[in-house]
Amino acid sequence: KNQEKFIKATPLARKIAKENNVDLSLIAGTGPGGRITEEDVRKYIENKLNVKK
Amino acid sequence: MHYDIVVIGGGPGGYVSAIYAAKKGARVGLVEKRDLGGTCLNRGCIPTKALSHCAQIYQSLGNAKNFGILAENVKIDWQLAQGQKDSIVRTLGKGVENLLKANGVSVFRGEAKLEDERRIRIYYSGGQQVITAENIILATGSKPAVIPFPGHDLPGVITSEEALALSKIPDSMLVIGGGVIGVEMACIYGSIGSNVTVVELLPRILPRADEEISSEIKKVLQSKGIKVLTGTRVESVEKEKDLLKVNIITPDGPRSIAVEKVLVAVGRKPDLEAFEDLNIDLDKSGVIVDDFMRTSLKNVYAVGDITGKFQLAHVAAHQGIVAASNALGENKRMDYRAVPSCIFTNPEIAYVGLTESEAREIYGDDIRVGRFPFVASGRALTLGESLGFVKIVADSRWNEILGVHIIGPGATELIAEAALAIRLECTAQELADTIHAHPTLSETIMEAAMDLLGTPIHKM
Amino acid sequence: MHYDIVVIGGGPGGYVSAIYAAKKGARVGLVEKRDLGGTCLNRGCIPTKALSHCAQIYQSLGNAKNFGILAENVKIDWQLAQGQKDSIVRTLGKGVENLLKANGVSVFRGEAKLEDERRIRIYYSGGQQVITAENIILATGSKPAVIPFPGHDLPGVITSEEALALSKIPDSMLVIGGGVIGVEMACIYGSIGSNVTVVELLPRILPRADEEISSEIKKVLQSKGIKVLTGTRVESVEKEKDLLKVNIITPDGPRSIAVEKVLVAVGRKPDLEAFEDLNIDLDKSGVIVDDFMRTSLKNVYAVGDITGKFQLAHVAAHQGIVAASNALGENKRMDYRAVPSCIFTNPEIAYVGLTESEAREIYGDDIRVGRFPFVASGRALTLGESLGFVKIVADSRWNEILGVHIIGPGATELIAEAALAIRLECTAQELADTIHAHPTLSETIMEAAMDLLGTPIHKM
Ligand SMILES: Cc1cc2nc3c(=O)[nH]c(=O)nc-3n(C[C@H](O)[C@H](O)[C@H](O)COP(=O)(O)OP(=O)(O)OC[C@H]3O[C@@H](n4cnc5c(N)ncnc54)[C@H](O)[C@@H]3O)c2cc1C
Ligand SMILES: Cc1cc2nc3c(=O)[nH]c(=O)nc-3n(C[C@H](O)[C@H](O)[C@H](O)COP(=O)(O)OP(=O)(O)OC[C@H]3O[C@@H](n4cnc5c(N)ncnc54)[C@H](O)[C@@H]3O)c2cc1C
Repeated sequence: KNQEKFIKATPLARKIAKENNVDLSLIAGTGPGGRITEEDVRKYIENKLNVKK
Repeated sequence: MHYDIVVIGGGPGGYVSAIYAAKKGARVGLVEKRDLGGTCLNRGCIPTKALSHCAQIYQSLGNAKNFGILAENVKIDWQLAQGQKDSIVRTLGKGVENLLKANGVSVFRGEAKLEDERRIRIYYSGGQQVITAENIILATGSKPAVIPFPGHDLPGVITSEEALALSKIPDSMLVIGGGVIGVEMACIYGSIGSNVTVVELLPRILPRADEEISSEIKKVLQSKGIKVLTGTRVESVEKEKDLLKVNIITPDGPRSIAVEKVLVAVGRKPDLEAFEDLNIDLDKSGVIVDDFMRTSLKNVYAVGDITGKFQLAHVAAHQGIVAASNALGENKRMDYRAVPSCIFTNPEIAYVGLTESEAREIYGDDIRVGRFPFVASGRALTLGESLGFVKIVADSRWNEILGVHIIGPGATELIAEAALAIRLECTAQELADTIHAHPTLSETIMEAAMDLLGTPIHKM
Repeated sequence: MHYDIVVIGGGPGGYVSAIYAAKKGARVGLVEKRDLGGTCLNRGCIPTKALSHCAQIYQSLGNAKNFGILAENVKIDWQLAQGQKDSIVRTLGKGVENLLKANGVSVFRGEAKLEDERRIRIYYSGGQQVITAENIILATGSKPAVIPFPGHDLPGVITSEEALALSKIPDSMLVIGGGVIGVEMACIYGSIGSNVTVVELLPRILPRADEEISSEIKKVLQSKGIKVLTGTRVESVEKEKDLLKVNIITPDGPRSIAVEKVLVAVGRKPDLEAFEDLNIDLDKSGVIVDDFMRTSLKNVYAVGDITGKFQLAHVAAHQGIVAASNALGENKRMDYRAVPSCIFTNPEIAYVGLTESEAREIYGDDIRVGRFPFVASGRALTLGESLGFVKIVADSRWNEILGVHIIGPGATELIAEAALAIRLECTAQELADTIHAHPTLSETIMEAAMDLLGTPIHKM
């Protein structure tokens, strides 16, 4: 496994990111052990929307 | 003497935080007035499980004949059983003592009283001593709650502690309270020959469990000959010859039942004595703490049963680790989304996450439920134990696992996978896609996830 | 008759794919020449586990006295034990039949022979028939491999199938092969009174398991009085009066051992007869398939033991679901990273992922190992079963869980959490942070993860 490419994300976060075309490598995880959680993805999407406005 | 951390109480909340902090390099003191290991090891989790295993072996000997194992004159030697329980408790207690020592924790075997948020006075039978601390972790645990009905103090009206150390198996027992402790005790004594009645005020036993679990365990207990009276209140207990007459009000009217022992198992209340002189914010369930286990006093943390949240040993231990980490300058948050609960009846019960009705309150009808019965599990059949089922609750938008509820063989071990699933925000799809070994009981979790997705294999 | 999918073979690979495809709406036929459920249900997983449970109950009766349960004249009624095994097999077999029926799968009880990649000829005892299919899933399984040493065909030299149906418990047995089947059988008969010797050609038994597991189970078997001879070759078997004399070459030189039965458990070979006329690419372990379970013929899939990959029922079943999905136009890939293996000895063994030495081959010294012994588990003590340990292997860059290896009580159920962890790329930190219920055996996994991170609680 490419060491730099190991993005830890919860299955739910991955699902939501995929549906919203979000690149997980741009998100900092706050979940257990730094895993990207659903909340992280949602916040990231909200922030992006806010910036666009 | 001055410490980085002083822990008050040597139960699972206290001794785990002390060991963890010591491993992280802190100078740690721990004060315990009674037995290391606390309620859990000496009067709770461990002794109940030793006795319930005894009850389980006894019951499974009936089953043994089906598997071709014949035995005659099967009987219980209660003294041996009690001795085994005591010896397990002693071994583990010695283990905790050795662990504390090996990690360099200074253990004070006396009663602590906080004079202020840095000074702890310790009372011994013959003297006292003051120690000081940068940070204090309160972990003084809980005691059985009492309800002051007339007769509550008669001899033979006992708490769980005495129920674990009875000198003989009582002919009959009435258990007040159909919560975890009441149901476990009823199952132990009901399996080894006592005539047991469980009385619960609420409409169902195990009121915190999913409703399907409550109704299944009620049926199971009844099939063992244990009487279960819900919606029933105990009015009073009177002495009647050698027995105790318990007067109750059932939904069908007043009744009385004569028994040898009355076990009061109506909950536990926090033990706040050690710090009653400090100005710590409390609410009706105990010490108020934030997600970092901090009390209203900056350098004072509280963990375990005194925080009144779950009253589970594993929650106490995790809170202990969180408190110790934060006392040492980390920033660790306690997360209660995936707290498993286990009930060591026969069959076992375990659950984690939301019940179906809790999930409905949040998600309305946007939930899905998957179920799988143990009678369709090859492993359950080879073990001769096929009562019960697995039930999984998920949201219907993402199929995220919200709750898993199990009654059946191995439930208390199967729940570990479910807790990890919830903790890692797993969906039913991944649970279904994960290869589960055959033939194991854990396949039922996979099948319930498949059922939730509409494609169970071993179910019509 | 024409079908969307015809499945050849009714074992776990075959019947699962048939049910899954039918649930997804396909018209499905399934051909089985012998018993529905295949090797697994009739001559493998299920009957071995029924008998090993019998052996386990028998052994645990010794233990029962510690818990205060007394019994006299404990003995095995082998006919009853065999009857229970047969009745479980019958129940589950009937279950598979009903499931196939309920899902509308047409079941043909005859021997299939593929004429080309769309035509299947079925031979019955009194006739034959041809059916056709858009897609074919081959799931014809495997048979015991034989090594043609002199005497291999003497009466009393048996395979696992016969070992499961012996009319009496043999006084003595020599097991050729220290793989999963050999070790399970040795443990069953060794626990119920046979004098058992295991002979393994390689330097250790369970050669695919982690080395620490192999050496622990060797010690356990020896403590039960089972003799284990590694690095040893069987030269020949001769009849000697009522016994069989097995001539072996041990590292210390030639020897011979006289026994009542010789069990040959040296592996299984794929059953390729049904499609020998087709031009399907094979290698020495069986049918070559890609990650989508496709053979070299476009519309022909192969699953289970004939693919020679794992020879495990749960792998066959998952491959079956993948093959069925792809035959129906999906694009599902088989993932072998988290395949659990279970060995139902006493104590049990289970593992998933990389062994320590496999991990070292990939990661060099950049790995970490965490360990936790069951003797430090409160639950193990209350069950009176504290042999064994949990071992976790992770990479040291991310602490990602690479392998989990368990020998001890409950191992075959505990492995489910570990498989999910590997599947979800879980790290040791997350396993350690997940709240595990107390007192359960699953806490040992959490403690091993904490040990890996340097902060175990219940370990010096
Ligand atoms: C019958 C029974 C069965 C149970 N079964 C389970 C189970 O299976 N699983 C589970 O998770 N939980 C179970 N529990 C609950 C579990 O025992 C508690 O949740 C757990 O013990 C709480 O840990 P704690 O550290 O907060 O407190 P405790 O374990 O109560 O420990 C508190 C310690 O503090 C000491 N202490 C108090 N005041 C002072 C003072 N002033 N100075 C010095 N020392 C002091 C006490 O002596 C005690 O040793 C059970 C409880 C009971 C009663
Ligand atoms: C003693 C023993 C114990 C085992 N224990 C375990 C265990 O605990 N866990 C585990 O995971 N695995 C275990 N296994 C392995 C497991 O049984 C196999 O991996 C599994 O059965 C493979 O499934 P399959 O569907 O590929 O083949 P099989 O189960 O072998 O089924 C193949 C079926 O195809 C039928 N068939 C073959 N040719 C034709 C034809 N021409 N026409 C019609 N039908 C045909 C056969 O009759 C058979 O029913 C054990 C095996 C043995 C021998």
